[in-house]
Amino acid sequence: QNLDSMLHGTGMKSDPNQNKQEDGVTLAPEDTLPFLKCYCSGHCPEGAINNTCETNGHCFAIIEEDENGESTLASGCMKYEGSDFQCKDSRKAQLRRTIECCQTDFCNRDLQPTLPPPSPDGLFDGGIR
Amino acid sequence: RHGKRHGKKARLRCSKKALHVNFKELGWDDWIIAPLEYEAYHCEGVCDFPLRSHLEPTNHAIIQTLMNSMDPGSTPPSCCVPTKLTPISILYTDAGNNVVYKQYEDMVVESCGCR
Amino acid sequence: RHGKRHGKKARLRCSKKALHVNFKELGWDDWIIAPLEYEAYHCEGVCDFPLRSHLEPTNHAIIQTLMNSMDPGSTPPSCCVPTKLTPISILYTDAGNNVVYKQYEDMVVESCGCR
Repeated sequence: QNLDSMLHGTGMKSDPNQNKQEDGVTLAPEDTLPFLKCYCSGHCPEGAINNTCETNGHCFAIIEEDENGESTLASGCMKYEGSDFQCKDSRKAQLRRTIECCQTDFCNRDLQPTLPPPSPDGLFDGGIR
Repeated sequence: RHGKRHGKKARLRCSKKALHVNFKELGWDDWIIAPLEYEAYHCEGVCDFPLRSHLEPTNHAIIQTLMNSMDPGSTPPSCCVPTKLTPISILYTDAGNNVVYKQYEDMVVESCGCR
Repeated sequence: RHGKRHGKKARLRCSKKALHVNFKELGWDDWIIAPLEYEAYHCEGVCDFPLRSHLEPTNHAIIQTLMNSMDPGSTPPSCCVPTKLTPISILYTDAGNNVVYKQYEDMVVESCGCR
């Protein structure tokens, strides 16, 4: 199997998230207007009503531990652009945390991510789901 | 229920804050006629992971934030700065002693973000 | 003669610095095929008065810098951030196990400025 056959169509797979407008123009997802409603806590945008924010990307929930070992649960909206990176997070972050992303209205309200186990050498192997 | 504890960080996160500019205090009342003061706002606060959508992060800001959370010593966090600004108009006397009414771009912070 | 002493500040002023991103170290080699590392650069350094033209300051950044020099305690300085960014393309495997080649915008710092 050569690279060409693996890459679909024009040598690259068109992005599954692309949105087609009525006039047939396909909008890149990063250009679509906010359409997803999420629950937000911890840091809502200015003027947010009923702990609700809107985005063109994902809802998320994150549990993270601070330097004093205290854990905080927060949730909110994440832009489409960069969500590949933020939802995957990095397992090498110094502080323990787990982020979960989802893409239906208020799907993050009841997400309950759990902290990854501390790794023996103090640098934990972070969890991403 | 959600948000067992929002944590103190919520107050410190990147957001728009007041910045009252007084042209008289700046000593500019010798050339600016009006307004002699205005609300410019400024952006302040931490840009930490994950960068929320209303902070309009670029991919670079997201990558830098992740690198900072891996090794704070080697990479600074992204910075909380104005992402949208609006103009104000100022009435002043120019060098030729003419009274001029001019629109100055990017004088008032509309929204802040992490870059 | 001018500039008798360039002063240590010259080294600390807002400028573009290296930031080598290694996707393997981020733990992303399970979904990113290529490249596995790239030079992203980042912006770091002080934004002090007067803001030089290559730092492309907005009027707000200039006003904020002046207010900071009047009273550093009340107003933070403007911040050194990317002002021009360029994309890179990444070959990766998506959730459906398809190989995708996608251009990610704003991944590499082209120039820095004070905002």
